[in-house]
Amino acid sequence: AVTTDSTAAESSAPAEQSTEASAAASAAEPAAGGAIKIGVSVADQSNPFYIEILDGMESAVQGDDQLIVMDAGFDAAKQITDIEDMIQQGVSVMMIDPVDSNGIQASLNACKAAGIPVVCYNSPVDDASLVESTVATDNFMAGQLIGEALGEALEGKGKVVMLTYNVAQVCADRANGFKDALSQYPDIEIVEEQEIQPGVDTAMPVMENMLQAYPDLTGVFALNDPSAIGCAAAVDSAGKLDQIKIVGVDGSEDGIAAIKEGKMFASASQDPVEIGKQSIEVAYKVIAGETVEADIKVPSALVTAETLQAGE
Amino acid sequence: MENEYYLEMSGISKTFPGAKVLDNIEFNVKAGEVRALMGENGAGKSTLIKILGGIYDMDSGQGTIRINGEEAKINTVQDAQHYGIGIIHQEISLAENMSIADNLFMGKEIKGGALLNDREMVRRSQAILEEMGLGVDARTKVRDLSIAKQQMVEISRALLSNAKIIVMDEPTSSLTKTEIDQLFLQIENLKKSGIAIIYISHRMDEIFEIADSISILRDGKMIGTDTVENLTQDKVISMMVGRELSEIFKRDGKIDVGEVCLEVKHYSNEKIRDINFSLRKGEIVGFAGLVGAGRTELARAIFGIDKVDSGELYINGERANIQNTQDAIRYGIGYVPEDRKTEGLFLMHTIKYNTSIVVLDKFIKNVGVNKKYENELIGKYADALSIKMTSPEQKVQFLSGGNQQKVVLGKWMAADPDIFILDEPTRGVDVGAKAEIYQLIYGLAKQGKAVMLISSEMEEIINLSDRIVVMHEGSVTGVLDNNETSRAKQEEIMWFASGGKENAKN
Amino acid sequence: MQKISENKIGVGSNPVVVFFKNNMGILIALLALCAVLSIATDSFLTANNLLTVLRQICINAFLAIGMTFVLIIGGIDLTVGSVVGASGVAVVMLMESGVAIAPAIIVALLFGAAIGLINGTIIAFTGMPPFIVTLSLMGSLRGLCYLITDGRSVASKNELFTVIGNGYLFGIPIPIYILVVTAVVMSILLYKTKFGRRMYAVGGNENAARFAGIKIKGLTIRVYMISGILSALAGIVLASRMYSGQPTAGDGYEADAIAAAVLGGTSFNGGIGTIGGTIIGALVIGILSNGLNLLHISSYVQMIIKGLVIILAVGFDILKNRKMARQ
Amino acid sequence: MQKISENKIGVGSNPVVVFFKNNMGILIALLALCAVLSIATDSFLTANNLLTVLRQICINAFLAIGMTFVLIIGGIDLTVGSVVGASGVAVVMLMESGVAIAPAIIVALLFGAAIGLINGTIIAFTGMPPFIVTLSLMGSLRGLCYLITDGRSVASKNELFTVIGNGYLFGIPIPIYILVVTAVVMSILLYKTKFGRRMYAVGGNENAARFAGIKIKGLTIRVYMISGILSALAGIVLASRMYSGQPTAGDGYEADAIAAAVLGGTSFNGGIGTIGGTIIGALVIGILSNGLNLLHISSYVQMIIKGLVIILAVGFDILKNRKMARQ
Ligand SMILES: Nc1ncnc2c1ncn2[C@@H]1O[C@H](COP(=O)(O)OP(=O)(O)OP(=O)(O)O)[C@@H](O)[C@H]1O
Ligand SMILES: Nc1ncnc2c1ncn2[C@@H]1O[C@H](COP(=O)(O)OP(=O)(O)OP(=O)(O)O)[C@@H](O)[C@H]1O
Ligand SMILES: [Mg+2]
Ligand SMILES: [Mg+2]
Repeated sequence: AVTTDSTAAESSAPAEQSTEASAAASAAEPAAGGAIKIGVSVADQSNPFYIEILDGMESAVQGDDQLIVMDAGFDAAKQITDIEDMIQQGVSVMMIDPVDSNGIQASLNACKAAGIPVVCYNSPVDDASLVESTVATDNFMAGQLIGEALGEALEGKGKVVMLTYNVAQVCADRANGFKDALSQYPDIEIVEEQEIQPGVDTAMPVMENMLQAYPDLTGVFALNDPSAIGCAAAVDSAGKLDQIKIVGVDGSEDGIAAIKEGKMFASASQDPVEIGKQSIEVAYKVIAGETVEADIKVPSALVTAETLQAGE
Repeated sequence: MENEYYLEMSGISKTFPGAKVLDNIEFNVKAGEVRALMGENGAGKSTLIKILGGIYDMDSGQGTIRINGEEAKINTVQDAQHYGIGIIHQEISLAENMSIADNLFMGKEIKGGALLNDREMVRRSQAILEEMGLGVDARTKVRDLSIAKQQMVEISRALLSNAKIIVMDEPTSSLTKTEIDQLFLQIENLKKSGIAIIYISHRMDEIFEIADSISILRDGKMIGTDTVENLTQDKVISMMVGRELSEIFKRDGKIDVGEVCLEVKHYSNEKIRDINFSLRKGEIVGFAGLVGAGRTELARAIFGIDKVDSGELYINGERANIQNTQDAIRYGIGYVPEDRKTEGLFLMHTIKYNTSIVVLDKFIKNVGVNKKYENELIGKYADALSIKMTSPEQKVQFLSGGNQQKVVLGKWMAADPDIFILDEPTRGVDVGAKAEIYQLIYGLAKQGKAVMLISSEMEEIINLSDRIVVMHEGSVTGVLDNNETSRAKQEEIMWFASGGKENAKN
Repeated sequence: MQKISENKIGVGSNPVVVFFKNNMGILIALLALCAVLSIATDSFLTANNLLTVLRQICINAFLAIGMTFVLIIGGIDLTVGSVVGASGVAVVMLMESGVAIAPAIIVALLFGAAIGLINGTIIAFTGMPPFIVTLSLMGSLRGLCYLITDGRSVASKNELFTVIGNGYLFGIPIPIYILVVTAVVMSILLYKTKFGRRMYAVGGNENAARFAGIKIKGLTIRVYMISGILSALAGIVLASRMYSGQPTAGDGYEADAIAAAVLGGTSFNGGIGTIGGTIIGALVIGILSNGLNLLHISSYVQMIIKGLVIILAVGFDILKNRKMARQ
Repeated sequence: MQKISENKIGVGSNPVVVFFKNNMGILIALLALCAVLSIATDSFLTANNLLTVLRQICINAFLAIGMTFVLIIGGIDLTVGSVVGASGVAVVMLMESGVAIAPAIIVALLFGAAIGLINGTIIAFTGMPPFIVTLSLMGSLRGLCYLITDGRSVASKNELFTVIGNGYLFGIPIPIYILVVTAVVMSILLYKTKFGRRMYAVGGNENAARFAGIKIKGLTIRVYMISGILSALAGIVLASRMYSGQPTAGDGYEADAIAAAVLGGTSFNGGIGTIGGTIIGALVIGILSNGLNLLHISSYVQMIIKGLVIILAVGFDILKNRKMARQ
C-alpha cells in the first residue's frame, strides 16, 4: 500500500487524493468566465531581483486572473510546503523558481500527481521532464560577458578575486562563465575564490580583507549586484576605485546607479521583468494546451558606463 | 508622647489564592522595644513582614499601617524605605557577584556629584563591618563569604539604613554563638537609640534573651502579645501550637547502640584536616562547632560531593571508595543538606515527586511506573512526617519552610539508608515541627540507623546526641560522651569549638 | 490551605485532564485558529489539506521534541538545524557511494548522536552555557557541511529512500507514522522511566539533583544525544522529501523548534515540559503558516504575524499561570 | 580564611590590573592571534589593515556593548540584527523623503529606542523569557522592514551621510571615533552611575534588588532601550557604509554580538560583564575573520574555525575561573 506522490494519482491512490487531483486538473481548464489562479513559488523574496521578476509577472497577468505568491525564503524545504499549500488551493499552473534543482523533486511530483503543469523560471530543475518549460537568464553567458569586459578593460593582465556563492547553481554558472572568459587571458590571475553570503553588508568586510591581502588587486568578480555594491563600498573607502574594477551580475537599478557613479565597472544585466513576463506568457500557452519551447533563454546584456550612455 | 506605639498595624489581612494567610492582624510596636514575633512554620510571620516592607500588598479594604501616629501608605519597597523600615529577609538576598560594599549600598548608593562615590561607600562599609566584628575587606565579593558572614552582611545592611523600624526575619538561622552575641550587642545599641525592632526566630532561648515582649501568630491570627516577664517557654509554645508540648526532647525507651558501621580515618581535603571518627548503629552523634568549623565540608566529603585528598572510609568494616553521590547512596548513606532550597528540593515539583526522586528504582523497573507502589510510598512518609499539605500533588514551593524541611527528610527516609547525615535538620523549623523531627531522629536510631547530626543549636546537640564530636577550623578538637550519666556541658563544647586553647566566652 | 495548582509535568492524577488544563491557553489558540481558517478558506478543512499540514509539521515536531528534552534539563540546543543539514547530506552521500539504505540511515542517526555527544560532553564537563556551545557548534557544523559538499546539493537516486518522506501508507503520509512512533517512544522515555523523571530533577534544581545521587553529566550527555538523533531523523526525512541532501537545509530551524516547545508550555528555565504540549505547539506554528498561505497573505506580513502570535500565546499562558499562582 | 578572589566588576584595587586579570584568557588569545597573523602574513601588521579591522568591528562592537548591558541584567536581545536593518532603512528613507540628516538620524535612534521599549516592557511586565520575546519580535521586525521597503534597498544620495561610515578624520575612520565615544559614555553609565550599579544588582540577584527597593521594571526597560539605541546606531553607520538602507542588513548579527560579549567575560547568567572585555571580544572575532581572509582560508573552513575558537576561548576562561574559585 506504499505509494508516492508521483504515482498516487494514477495507481492505488487514496480516494480524496485522486478526487482532489482531478478537481485541480479540471480547474486547469479555464472555466467559462472564471478567473484562474497562478501559483508562484519565489525562491527568496528578500532579494529585489526576485521581486522584479514578480513585477514582470504581474504585468503579464490577464483580466481577473490571480497570482498566488509564496516566498520560500531560500529554504528548499519551505518551498515544498509552499507548493503543497498552493496545490490545496487549486492553482491552474505552478510557476517555480527552485531554491535547489534537486530539492524541488517532491514538489514536481506533487504537481504532476495533482495534474498541475509546472513552468520553471529563473533557475532550472534537475529533472526537466517534469516541467513544461524553463525561462531563465543564460547565467553562463552572463558570466562570460562580464569576464570578457573585465579582461579587455584590464588589458589582459592583473589580479582578480572572485566572490562566489556556489550554493546556488545559477551563481555557480556565472562564476564558471566568468572563468571561461578569463581563460583567454593567461596574464590575468584569479588570486582567490571566496564563498560569501550574497549581500551588501556581508560582502563588504570580506572585500576589505581582500584589499589587505592583495594590495595590488585590479579586478573583482561578485556573484550579483548587491555583493558588487558591497565590494564597491569597501574599495571606495580604501580609495582604490581607480585601481580596481568591479563586475557583478543583475544590471539592477542599484547596480546601474553604481556603474554611473563609477563605483562598479560592469554588470551583466538580467532582465528580471522580461523573465517574469515571458514565463507568464508561457504559462498561459501551457494552460491553453499549446506546445511551448522547453528551454527559453532570456539573453543577458553587458552594462557598462558606455552602454548606458549609448542607451540614453 | 500621646501615642505609645511607633508602629501600628491593624486589620491586616492577606489572601493567597485559596488560602487566607493573615486574618485581621493587629500588631503594634513601641520605639526602643524588641518585639519577638513567633509562630509555627507557615503561621504568616514573613508574610506580615513583607506587607510592612511593601513586597506584598495587603488585601484591600480594612487594613491600615500607622507610623509615628501618621497613616503610612506602603505599596512599594521604596515607600517602606521612605518610612524608615529596614528588613532583614528570611532568605539571604545578596548579589553574590558584587562586593560587600555594593550590597550594603544597593538601592541607596552614594553619589559625589553626578557620579558614584565608591571610595565613600567602601569607607562606610568597612566601618560597619569592623563594628560587626567581621574581619573582611568591604571590597570582597559576597560570593567569597561563608553563609554566616553573608548573614552578617545582611544584618549590617539593615543597620546602615538609618531605619527607625528594623525587622529581622530569622537573622540567626546560620549563625553560631559568637556571631549571635555580636548581633545582640548591636540590637542593644539600636534599642538605646530608640529604634523599634521586630525579631522573628524559632530559637526560644534567643527570644527570652533579647526580646522585651512577644507576639504570637497562629494560622494567620494574632493569638496574643505579652512581655517576656509574663511568659515562659512552655506558655509560648502552647500559644504557638495550640496545645501543650511537654518535653520536646523526650525520648521513650532506651536505644541499643550496635557495632560500628561507619568509620572515617584521616580524612583530609582543603577544608578538613585529618578527621577521625566512627558511627555505630543506633547511635546519634552530634557534630558541634562554630560556623565555618568544617562540619558541612566533612559531610560533603563523606557523601562524595567534595573531593577527598587523603584518608579512608569504612562501611561496616569494609573499605569504601566514594567518588560521587551515587556511590554514597549505594553504600547506604543519606544526606539531608544544609540548605534545603538550593540543595534539597525541587520547588516547582510536587511533594510526591520530591519524596520519590531518590527511590525511583523501587517503582520504576526499566519502563513503566508502578503508580500504586509510588502512592503507597508517598502516603507512608507523608503520614510519618505529618506534612501539612493539601495533597501529595501540591508543589513544594507553596509549603512553609518547616514543611519543606520535612519533605527533604521524607525523601531520605524513603530511601531508607543505614547512615543518615543530617545537616542542620531543624533550621528555620518551628518548635512543634522540631519536636516531631526529634522524634523522627529517635525513630531512626531505634531502627538501628546511625545518625550524624550536624547542628549549630547547642540545645539540640546536647539533648539528642549519644556522643558529641566538636570541630574547629577543619579539625576534630574533641569527642565527648553524652549520656544519661554524663551530660556534656555547653562550656566544654564551646571550649573545644573555639580551638580548645582559650576559654570560651559565656 | 491554598489551592493546589496543577502539575505541569504530567505526573498528576488523571493525565488527560491534567494535560488539557495545562495546555488550555495553547489549545484555545489552536481551536480558534482552525475555526477561523475553516470559515475563511474553502481549502483548509479538507482531509487532503490537513494531511498536508500534518506532514509539514513533522520535521519541526522531531526537532521540537528533542528541544523539549533539552529545555527540560535547563539547556538549549541550537545545533538542531545544522544537524538536519549535515545528516541529510550524510545519508544521501553514503547511499550514493554505494552503502545500502538501512546502514546509511543508521550511520546518519549515529552522526546526530555524535554531535549530541559533543554538545553534551562540552556542556557537562566545562559548565559553559549551552547557548554558547551549541551556537558555536552550529556554525562549525554548517561550515563542515558546506565544505564536504562544496556547497552543492547531493541528489539521491535511491527510489526507496524517497518513499520515506513522500510515500503514503493507507492514505496517510509516512512521516506522520514516524512522528507518532517517535512521540510515543519519547513519551514513554520521559514519563515512564527513571531517566525521564531524573531529567525533570536536573532541570528543576541541578544542585539538588546532585545531592539526590543523579549522575548529571551522564544524563546531560544522553539528553543532547537524543536531541541529536531526533535532529538527524528530521534531516533524513527532509532529505528524502527533497530527493537530495542539501547543505543549506535546516538553517534557522532551531527557532521554530524552540517556539513550538515554548508554545507547548515548556519552561525556558528548565524542569517543565511535555511532549503533548510541544506537538500542539508545532501544530499551531504549522497551521498558522499553512493558513496564512491559504489566505494569500504575503510572506512579509506572515513574518510579522508569526512573531506576534508567539508572543501573544506564550504571554497569555504565562499571565494565566501567574494568576493561578499569585492571585 | 578564604582568599579574596579579585572582583570581576572592577571595584578591586587597581582597575587596570583587575581588568587584565579578569580578561587574561581572552587577552592571551588576542595576542596569540595577532602574533601568529603578524608572522604568517605580510599584510596583517600594517597600519592600514589594523584600521580596516577596527572599522570592521565597529558595527559588531555597538551591538555587543548593548548586548553586554542586556546580558548583565540577565536578559538577551535577539532583535539587534533586525533593528540594524530597520533603522538603516528608516534613516535613508527619511532623508530621501526630504528630512535633513540630523533629524533623520535622531528619528532612527528613537526608533531603536522604541523597539527596546517594546522588548523591555513585554519582558518586564509579563515575565516572559527574553529569548522568546526578542526572537519573536526579531522576526516581526524583519518582516515589517521588508514590507515597508518591498524587499528593495533604498539608496542614499546624501553625500554627508555617507561620510559617517566611510570618512576619515586625521587619518582614522570616523566610525572608530563614534565607537570610542560610545564606549566611554557607556562605561561611565555602567560603572559610575546608580543605574549601572543597579544593573549588576538586578542581574546578580533579582530578589535582592527588589528587596533593596530597586525598580526592576523600569531598569529593565531602560536597558533594552539602550540596546535598541546602540543597534540603531550600528544600523545608521552600516547604512552609511553601504550608501543605502538594506532591508536584509544585520541578519544574524545577534550571534556575533553575543559571542563578543561572552568572549569578553560577560556571564550568561547575569550580573557580570564589562565593556572593555566586550570590545576585546569583538576585536578577537573581527581579527579572526580578517586574519583568516588574509590567510586565504575558505569561508567554509572559516565558519568551522570561528565556532571552535569561541568554544575554546570561553571554555578556557571558565575552566580558569573555576580553578581560581575552587582550590
Ligand atoms: N507567594 C505565595 N503564594 C501562595 N502561598 C504563599 C505564598 N507565600 C507564602 N504562602 C503561604 O502563606 C503561609 C504563610 O507563610 P509565611 O512565609 O508567612 O510563614 P512564616 O510564618 O514566615 O513561616 P516560617 O517560620 O516557615 O518562615 C504559608 O502557608 C505559605 O505556604
Ligand atoms: N560594580 C562595580 N562596583 C563598584 N565599582 C565599580 C563597579 N564596576 C566598576 N567600578 C569602578 O569603575 C571603575 C572602572 O571599572 P573597571 O575596572 O571595570 O573598568 P575597565 O574594565 O577598565 O573599563 P572598560 O570596561 O570600560 O574598559 C573603577 O574605578 C571601578 O572601581
Ligand atoms: Mg518566614
Ligand atoms: Mg554547615
